[in-house]
Amino acid sequence: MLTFSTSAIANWLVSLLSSASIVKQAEGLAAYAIGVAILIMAFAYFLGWIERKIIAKVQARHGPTVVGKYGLLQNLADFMKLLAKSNFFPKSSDKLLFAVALPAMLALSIFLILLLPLTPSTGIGNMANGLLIVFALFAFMPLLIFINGIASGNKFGEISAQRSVIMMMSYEIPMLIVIASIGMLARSYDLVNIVESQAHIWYIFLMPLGFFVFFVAMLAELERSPFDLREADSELIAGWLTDVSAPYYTLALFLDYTKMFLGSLIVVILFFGGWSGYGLLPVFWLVVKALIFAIFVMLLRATAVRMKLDRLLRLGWLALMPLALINLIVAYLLFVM
Amino acid sequence: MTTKINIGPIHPSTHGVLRLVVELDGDTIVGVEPHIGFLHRGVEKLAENRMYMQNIGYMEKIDYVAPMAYDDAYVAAVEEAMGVEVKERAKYIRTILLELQRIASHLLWLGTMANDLGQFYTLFMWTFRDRDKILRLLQEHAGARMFYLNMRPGGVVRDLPPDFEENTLQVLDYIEKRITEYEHYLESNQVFIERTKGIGVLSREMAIELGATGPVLRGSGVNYDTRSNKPYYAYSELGFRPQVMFVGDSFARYKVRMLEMKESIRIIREAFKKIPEGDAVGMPIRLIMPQAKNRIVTVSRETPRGEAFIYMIADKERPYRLSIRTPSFINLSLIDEIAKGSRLADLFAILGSLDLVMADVDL
Amino acid sequence: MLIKSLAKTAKSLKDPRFTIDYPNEKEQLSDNERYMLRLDMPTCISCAACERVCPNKTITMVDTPTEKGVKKMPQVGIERCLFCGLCQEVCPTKCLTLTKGYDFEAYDKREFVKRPEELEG
Amino acid sequence: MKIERGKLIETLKELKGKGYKYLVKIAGIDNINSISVLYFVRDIDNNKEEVVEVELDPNDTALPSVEEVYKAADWYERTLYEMFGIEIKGRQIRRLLLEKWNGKGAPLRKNFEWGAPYETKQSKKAVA
Repeated sequence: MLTFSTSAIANWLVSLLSSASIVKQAEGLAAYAIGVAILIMAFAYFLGWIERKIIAKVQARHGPTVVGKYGLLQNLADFMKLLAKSNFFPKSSDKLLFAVALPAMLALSIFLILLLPLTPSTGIGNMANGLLIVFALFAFMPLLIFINGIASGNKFGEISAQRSVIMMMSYEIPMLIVIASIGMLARSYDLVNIVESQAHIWYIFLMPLGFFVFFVAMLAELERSPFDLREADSELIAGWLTDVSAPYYTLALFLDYTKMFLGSLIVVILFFGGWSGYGLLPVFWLVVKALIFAIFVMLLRATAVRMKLDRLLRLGWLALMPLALINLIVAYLLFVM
Repeated sequence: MTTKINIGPIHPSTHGVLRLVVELDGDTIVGVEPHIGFLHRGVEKLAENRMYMQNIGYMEKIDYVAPMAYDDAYVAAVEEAMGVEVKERAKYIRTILLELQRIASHLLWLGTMANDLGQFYTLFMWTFRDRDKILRLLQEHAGARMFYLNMRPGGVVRDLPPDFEENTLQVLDYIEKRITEYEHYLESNQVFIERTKGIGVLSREMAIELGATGPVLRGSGVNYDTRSNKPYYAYSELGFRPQVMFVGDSFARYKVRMLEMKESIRIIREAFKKIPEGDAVGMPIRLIMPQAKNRIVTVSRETPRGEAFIYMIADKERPYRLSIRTPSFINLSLIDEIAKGSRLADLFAILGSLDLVMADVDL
Repeated sequence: MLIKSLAKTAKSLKDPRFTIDYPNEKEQLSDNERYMLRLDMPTCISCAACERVCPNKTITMVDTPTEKGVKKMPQVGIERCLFCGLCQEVCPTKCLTLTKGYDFEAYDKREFVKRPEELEG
Repeated sequence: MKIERGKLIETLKELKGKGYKYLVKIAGIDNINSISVLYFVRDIDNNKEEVVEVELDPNDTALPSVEEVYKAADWYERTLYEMFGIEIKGRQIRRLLLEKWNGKGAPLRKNFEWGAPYETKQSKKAVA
């Protein structure tokens, strides 16, 4: 089912891409993909290091110090150690799905980053319905977590999978309403247009309510505290990752930071004016903004107490939903009419 | 249809080797069955085979978060068996040290409770840092970080170091500031309030019926504290007031411990004002193969986790029978009663609020 | 709201670190610390008081060649030691003491059984 | 207060009616010729304590369960059962501390034989 849906989407995308105008040559595409891959790897790696250091600093600790200068190579050492271990699937797991779900998630998030416009002229996502496609694909993430959790054949994984779906119900719809209001303001679903329409004023100043709703939903999507219910380490051990063995766990860690990069990129593109900034390369501004956002999320992780599932559902339907609607109506009345 | 899940013995928030078999109906807990004994060392039997002073090292290991409390409880039992009076200055010193130990233990609990609620170790590290300052003071006096062995029948192993008072008062000022800060930190967090208020309610009647002790009992509105009901050492002179909350939920238990820390700080300050001069050093080791005066001894002491009750039958060289009632043991047996009907995520808030030490449970 | 706590977290970024960089820095210890045992062989009178008082049967008296012939001296199995310091208190000549040296390690468990000669100095 | 085995429940009920609502501990003691079981009960409001002692023959150690009077007795009775081998009548009892223990006898009785060290899989391998 999984392979079917991804291939269907791929076909759809290819047909979309053929109509896209910017990237025509396959060579350019490959070069771009490699560049973005390096960016993702570097960002994910340093984000891991930064998170360790920042949380250590908040907690009055040192963090990694031994491997490399300032412990810069500590993550590399950890990756090496984890990769050196054997990979196995538990007896009770559905081996095929369990083997596929996590790499699929990683592939999906990398693909989503490729879709985003990192500078005005690059990006495959320079197409009429870029925003919708990104979020249509993004909605597969909780589903893949669900598949992984169920396939692991572990009760904690199962609970985590259930939570994943319930959480999705609570935040997905308010998030889509906010996206609709963004599309309304920019009068386009093209990501490049959205960024360019923020040249004078960022959307966060036009729609603070919408940003709040989107931010909460994004935290839930990224499994960041206080909405890390799926991975809840003090409750479910590691949730859907409980039965994952070491090499796959490296994937999961990498996925965590890739998703973080993806999430901060989306937030920056939609609310903080994307690559707009003075001097320097556009990509630089984009990455710096994403980094600041990521550090904020890390501080939040060090602070927040995990929310309960029923509370999150109530928050989603009784707070985020009305807020998103109010935001839509206010934005329409103030800026569109 | 219900499912059973196994929480522990290896799990991030059971604080040791506790296994809970939780029966779930959806996300609601139907029943919790604790399985304990992974850390059972047979302290009672060990004690029967060792001489009085040899036991003291084992007693400390009953509760490794507040070792001095058991150190003291056991030595008090030996004292009563021998008919030895505690020296006046030693009484004050013991009060000060025990209250410092209580603050240290409660600080550790505060961090782990925040951790159980899903905070990423931040408060844990902060309270650890503050606890370390207290351990530093105790280390200065006793010569070890955790297992002090500083109680001797009739007194303590050595008098307080010369700059102890000054240092302690400094640390207390620091900690008082910090505790208030942490209180604001947690209570300004809406999610923390939601996750503790009204969760795991234990009514007054049930608390008495099920034999809860310590902050759990006081959180349910029972005004019973060994320090005030059966005063020992200098507590009655220092005007100790037990801290009671009346709601009986996780938040009340949290609040009781926070108030207790403040009360402890007050008591220590008071004790430094009233501490008499004189000798505080207890008997040296080799004198203590006692000529038992009282054969049967019962001692109650308020450890940070609740009331430790020691029943000892003294023999010539070694205890004939040493029976210890540990507070965590009975507080853990409440879990089924408290957790029934709440959500799975609440179970950890409740476990955190009970302040369990598994070594204390298994004895 | 959460903002207050978040501000506190951000403020704590400037708090000094309390952990120490262990092998490079070491803790300051007071004089009555109880760690590694030390035996002063010339003053030991082989009374075996330490052996009797040891709660864990960590100390055993073994034959040791000294200048005045073979004598019984305490051998300590550090791996089972509680560091309770009872032996130190009970020693009549104060030849067995607990020192401040808290970092000792070995690759083999058997290396932790210290002969009287190893305990000296 | 020393009482007969048969009057245990009755006495405890009476005490509970008087206000001794809090069970502190049930402790067993092996006096070699007899085994006594002590019930420490407490009146929390008036700060009073009472001890009820039941003396048993070492070969006939059945006791009625007091769980119906004090709910807190549950875990104490279970430890009593496995540490002193005292049978508790009137309730299903399961081991608590030493769940998977295949030794013989009751550990806290004075005539308990320590026997050979408990064999684990590893120790068997090490021997072989």
